[in-house]
Amino acid sequence: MELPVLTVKGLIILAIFGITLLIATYSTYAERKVAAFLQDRLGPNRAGPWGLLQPIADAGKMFFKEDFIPSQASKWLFILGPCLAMLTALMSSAVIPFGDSVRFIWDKVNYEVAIQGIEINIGVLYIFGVVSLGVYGVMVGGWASNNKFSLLGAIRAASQNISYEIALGLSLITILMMTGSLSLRAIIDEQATFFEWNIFTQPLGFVIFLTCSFAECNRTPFDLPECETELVGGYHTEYSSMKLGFYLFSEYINMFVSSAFISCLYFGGFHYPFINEVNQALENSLGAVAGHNVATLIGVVVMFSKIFFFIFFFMWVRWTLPRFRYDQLMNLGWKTFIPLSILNVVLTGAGLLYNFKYATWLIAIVMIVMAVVSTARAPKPNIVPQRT
Amino acid sequence: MISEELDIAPKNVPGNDLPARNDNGPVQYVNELTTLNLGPTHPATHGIFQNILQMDGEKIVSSEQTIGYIHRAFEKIAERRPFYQITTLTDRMNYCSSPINNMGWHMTVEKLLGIDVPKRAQYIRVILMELARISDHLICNGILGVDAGAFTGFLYIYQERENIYDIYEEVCGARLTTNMGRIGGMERDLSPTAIRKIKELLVRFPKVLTEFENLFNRNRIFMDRVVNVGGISAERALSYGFTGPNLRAAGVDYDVRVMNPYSSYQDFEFDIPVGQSGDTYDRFMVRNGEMWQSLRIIEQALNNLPEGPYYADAPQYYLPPKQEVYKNMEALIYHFKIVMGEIDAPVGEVYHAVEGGNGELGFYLISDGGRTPYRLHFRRPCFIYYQAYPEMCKGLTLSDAIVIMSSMNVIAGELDA
Amino acid sequence: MTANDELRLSIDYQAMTEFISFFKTLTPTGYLFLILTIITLFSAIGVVTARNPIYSVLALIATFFCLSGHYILLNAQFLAAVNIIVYAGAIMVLFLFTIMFLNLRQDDEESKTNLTKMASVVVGGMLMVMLITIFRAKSAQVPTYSATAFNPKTGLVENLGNLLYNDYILPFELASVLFLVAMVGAVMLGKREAGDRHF
Amino acid sequence: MATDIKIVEGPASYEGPGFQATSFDKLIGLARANSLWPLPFATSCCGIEFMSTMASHYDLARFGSERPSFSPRQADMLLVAGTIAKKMGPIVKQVYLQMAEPRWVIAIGACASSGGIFDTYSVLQGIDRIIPVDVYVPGCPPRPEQILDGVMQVQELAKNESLRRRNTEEYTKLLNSYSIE
Amino acid sequence: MSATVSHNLKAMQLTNRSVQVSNKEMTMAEKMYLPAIIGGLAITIRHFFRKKPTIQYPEVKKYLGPIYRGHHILKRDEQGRERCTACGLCAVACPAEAISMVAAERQKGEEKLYREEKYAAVYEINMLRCIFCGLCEEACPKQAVYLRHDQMVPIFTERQDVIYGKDKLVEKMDDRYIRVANSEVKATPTEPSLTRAAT
Amino acid sequence: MLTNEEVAQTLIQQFGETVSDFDDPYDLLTFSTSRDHIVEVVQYLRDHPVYQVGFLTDVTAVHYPDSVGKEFCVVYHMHSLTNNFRIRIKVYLQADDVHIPTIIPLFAGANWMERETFDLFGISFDGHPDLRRILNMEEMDYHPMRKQYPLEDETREDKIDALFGR
Repeated sequence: MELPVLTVKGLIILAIFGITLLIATYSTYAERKVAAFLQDRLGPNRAGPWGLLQPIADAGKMFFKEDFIPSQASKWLFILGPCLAMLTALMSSAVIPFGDSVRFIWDKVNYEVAIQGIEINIGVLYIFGVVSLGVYGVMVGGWASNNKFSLLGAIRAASQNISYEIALGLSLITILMMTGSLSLRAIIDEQATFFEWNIFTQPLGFVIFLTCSFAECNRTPFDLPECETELVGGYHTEYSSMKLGFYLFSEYINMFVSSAFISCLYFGGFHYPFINEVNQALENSLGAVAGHNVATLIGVVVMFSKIFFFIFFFMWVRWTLPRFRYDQLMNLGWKTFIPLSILNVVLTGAGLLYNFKYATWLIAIVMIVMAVVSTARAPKPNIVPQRT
Repeated sequence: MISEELDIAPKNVPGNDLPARNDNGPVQYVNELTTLNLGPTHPATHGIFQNILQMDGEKIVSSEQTIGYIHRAFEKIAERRPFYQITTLTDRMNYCSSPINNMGWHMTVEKLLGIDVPKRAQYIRVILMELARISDHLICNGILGVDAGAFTGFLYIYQERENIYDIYEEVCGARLTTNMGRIGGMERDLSPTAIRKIKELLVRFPKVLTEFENLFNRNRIFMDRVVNVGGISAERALSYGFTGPNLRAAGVDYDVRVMNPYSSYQDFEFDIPVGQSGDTYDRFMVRNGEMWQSLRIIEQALNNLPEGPYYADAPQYYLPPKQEVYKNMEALIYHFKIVMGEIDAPVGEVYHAVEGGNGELGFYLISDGGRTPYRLHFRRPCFIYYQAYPEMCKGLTLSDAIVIMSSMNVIAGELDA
Repeated sequence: MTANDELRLSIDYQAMTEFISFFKTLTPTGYLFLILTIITLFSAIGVVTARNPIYSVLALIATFFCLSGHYILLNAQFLAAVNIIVYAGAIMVLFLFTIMFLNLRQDDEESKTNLTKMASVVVGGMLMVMLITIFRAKSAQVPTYSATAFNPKTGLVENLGNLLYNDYILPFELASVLFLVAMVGAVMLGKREAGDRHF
Repeated sequence: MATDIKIVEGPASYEGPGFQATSFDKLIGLARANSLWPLPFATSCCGIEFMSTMASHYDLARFGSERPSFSPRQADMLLVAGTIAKKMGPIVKQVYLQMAEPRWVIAIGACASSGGIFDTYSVLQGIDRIIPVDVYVPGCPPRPEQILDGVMQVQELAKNESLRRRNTEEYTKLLNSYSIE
Repeated sequence: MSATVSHNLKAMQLTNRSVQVSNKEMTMAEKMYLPAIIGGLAITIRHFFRKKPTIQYPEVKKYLGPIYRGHHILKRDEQGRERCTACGLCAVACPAEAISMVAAERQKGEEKLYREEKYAAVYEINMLRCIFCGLCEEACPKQAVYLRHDQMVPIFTERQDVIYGKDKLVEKMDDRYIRVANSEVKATPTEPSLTRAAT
Repeated sequence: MLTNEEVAQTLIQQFGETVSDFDDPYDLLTFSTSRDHIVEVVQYLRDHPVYQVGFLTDVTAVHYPDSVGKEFCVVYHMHSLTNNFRIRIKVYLQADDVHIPTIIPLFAGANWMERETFDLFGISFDGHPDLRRILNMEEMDYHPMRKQYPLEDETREDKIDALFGR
């Protein structure tokens, strides 16, 4: 690689890293604001205008809070836990394509650099691998605390993550089958036209994937590892100061990465309807280089708005639904999602054989019909004795 | 917190000779069972009580309860206070529904003294008691949602509790510990503002409650959490002395308001919601149903609110108006006597029960004719039915134990007295 | 200074220059390889020597990581990813899970007797000798890197898939049947009788 | 929002063209003040009023302290709300000891502050007998407004406190008077 | 001995008013989670855009109602004389025993200060003991002690400050307390509308 | 509906001398029995086919330090849900011999009520499986609800007892 490419690449990587951190930081703020607004409250509004400095205040406080290591804890692992959580969380955004590419001319040579940390042809697997490592932070931290609640949280996290990884992977395989590539960029390019977005070809896969990513991020309704009302703080019960901050932070980074991943896999990444026309028009009016860059910028904005929507969706769900119980969670994962996603794989395969992309709608339609019929046939529930 | 570190809570009297920081609570396995200390400062023990759970993985094998963490000696204080001051104690017993306790106490004393309360006061009492029941059930069901992981529904209905507080404020001048009503009637009439606010509530609350029910009632995640969790048969429930919504959830339609109507409850038309098997879902649904019924009662009482005085014609027991105290020597004497507690209480013993937020709230009062009760015993429904908790959560998981606890609506103030 | 000494010095010097020049010949990849190897060896030794099983498992995970690094260096990206996903991400999590649950944290295992120690030394030593002999004997046959014959797509998914499903379809399917059998067996073993204690 | 709310002012600083210098202590104090995570130690009636404070109408979140940390390690202020019986006393102390510095204590309501109406053999006559209390909130129970006042008072304390308060001699002396090492 | 109640529980229908309210059978649609989840999301998102009931407390203060039981005040009469005659009824009526007072005889020349012949030389309320039940206000025959509806007791940082003496309790002449229960009641600064019978 | 007289008559017929002091203050049938017969009486009432007094409302005690030989009175409130009929049973005990058999085998809910009575009054319920203090601390060495013990905490600082006859 030549120097200019390396420089631009470096800049892009720095930008992605910075943006990841920034978004994670402000996700904490957004979480509090969204929660407040969903709950008819106002949320933080004293620290800075509209409370915008709230995350900074939190960080400032946490940095200077007493760093506490329980005397019975195993010290190194206790420190290693949050480090691992943060590390794995930060690693995963490396392969996500946030936009098309930047073109520039240097020394009269045309260059084109993709807006992506690293382009590897197994991007999906990379993310998968890193995500599967994410549980170590929680496990090690929870175990090292030497607290029963932490241990329970760690154990729950471990089993939950392993279980849901399977369904996650299986629902992803359908997309890989349709694309024939493990590269995220290829998957995105496959979805260039609006009705080929995978959400339209893989509705069931999307629902399973979404649910599983909730579970992988330990978000309600799957927040069993840290559920406050049962396990006090779960795996991070004994953590204080910035170590706790790392754990909380890594959760938000994971959420960001999951949202980005979902947007890439099912919502066409940086694509939007009529993208080709727009690109063409821009290149015609502004020239190949500038026009392309502007088009890329629009794509990046689109990508981020998709990501923000999913981050919002994560929060929206969190503040709406109750959480599962441990055994129900396992049943859902093993007895519902895995068979369903296998069925999904089979149907997709059959669809591919006959060149019919929308085969999985079959399951969805059957389910909807069944639901409607059963609701219609069910006796009217005699629940609420209405006031006269 | 880190409650496990309190496995063996320091037992000595608080003072300066406490053991120093005690961080060693290594995970101990006895026969592969884990001892998990739930409480006394666990976030899900509303108020303070401790459950030492023997866990096999996530399953509860057995549990042992410790209570008394906020024992405040109500019964002993009651022996030192004149009758009218005991109202302030009853406030703090089931603090989620203080007016019911207040009124129950007033009715007990009225029974002892033989005062007939005018119809208007009775209706006002009914309205306030039903408001209190609503606010009590709101807390219980909302918290059940919180403990199941859904915080938001709780905050939606909590706003209505805030509105009920507004009504209390208009009636008695306080929010939670109301000290509402007096022996012989009410301390003041319902003000027009109060009536307006109640009417507003009657319009607004059904919408909010419907919304809350839509959030929870038929949501499978919630139903899975609560259906067939912590069930208790009607037989066991009766043997354990269950009353109130928890007993009705088990299918027994015992309601003091219907069986022994007090304060004109016989005038109102309402149903008794019952459940099937006494599980958490039944308790939840029965409480929801009772809120609807309470609304019905309030509506009826408000529409048929009779005219007339709001206090009994019993000058020796009921404080005269302040103007009278100035002008009238007799009134002044009564005023002093009442405030000093020197009312001529007859010798006797009374048991009076009202349907509290949690069940039959009984007052067993023995008077020896003095200025204070000779003995006053509160039959606190919480205290009696909470002992069934180990039986109810045996064999279930930690998560179940927590929703069962919140669905039982154990209120520490009432539990420990 | 005797001649002997001088000789020894010169040898030392020679060895050192050789050593340094060896480093000079290394490409960045070579350095990466060296570093990875050293970490691999150390963490592998850590697996065996750590007294706390948790540390042992963590060291094993580090070893897997380094191995995946090696795979990447060999252009076998798919294998690297799968190694991490399957071994580090799932199997080791289960190991850790079990250890945590059994709480083997205290050094309460009875110390090994001298006999076992000796036996392990003997067995380990024999294994090492065997491996060394094999490498020495077959060293001629190890294919060496040749720029012309190198296909940059060798380790990639497509080729792997082609190999597995064309050339090695039978062993592949047999292996999957084996796994299925193992899984059924595990389920049978793990299935609890009625009235047995729960997880 | 239609109403003008008071946004926290920046710390006193020396401003010049292009730079703003302020004491680091002040800055961290400000951060702490706006991120006070409460540990609600709610035992009885006052706990219900604390719920009101957290709920929509009063919304403690506006001050950045809506995240209740039920683990004492993570909490910044201990809100003792409700009667503390003598049986409970050692546990309150234990929780206080488990909290990480800096920590503040608010005694909410008459019972926690002084025993209130319960002058009985079983009730601790004020938690300041076992742990140092920073703010007392009167009322039985206090209104949410008063609890908010208490929280704001702790914010003031946090703002004006030196970063190294826990290393000072006075603080050690205070803790020693409660026989806390 | 068995602990069961012997009588038949099917006969435990005690009244004819019971209504079965819980239905635990789920329809297929309910079993699929999604309808209820979507319904729940719809409810919460509707609240997202709703007007918030939050009171911005330090800036906006809620009107607490005309009879709210807040800060204590010792009223003066229209000529500015203290109304309290130190009869002690309030102290007797106080369930928390928070009020203490020392009575004194009014001296010649103090008629401008005290309305009655006896007055409270010391009148102290322990604000941390007080439970704001309003019984003192009700007990006072001279309408001297009131609980203000427009002001609450401030918070304390020192335990020494909590006992309020007359300096803090007695009404300031430039800040007379008026309680208006509702618009029909005539109230003057000196005769706040009465505790009872006013509404 | 059951009447007090009817039930009283039945009880006298069944138990003769061992039940006494029939009264109905505020329409609540009250009678006394001795501790040797309390279990019998309660069980009879519970299992009676018509009365079905199958609900134990409350168990508590009263301390009468001045009535010699009858210092303690254990009071049972029972309730027949089917007939909506309440009964109060009293058992008087001597100060130097405060033992009474437990009724936990009849009503599971009696457990804590008896523990509470033990805690506050020091009445021993023989046969109780777990007769420990329930509300107070284990270390407490007296039973606080007895009349001779003070209510107040002796360590308080901010109250003056001399005032107003306190």
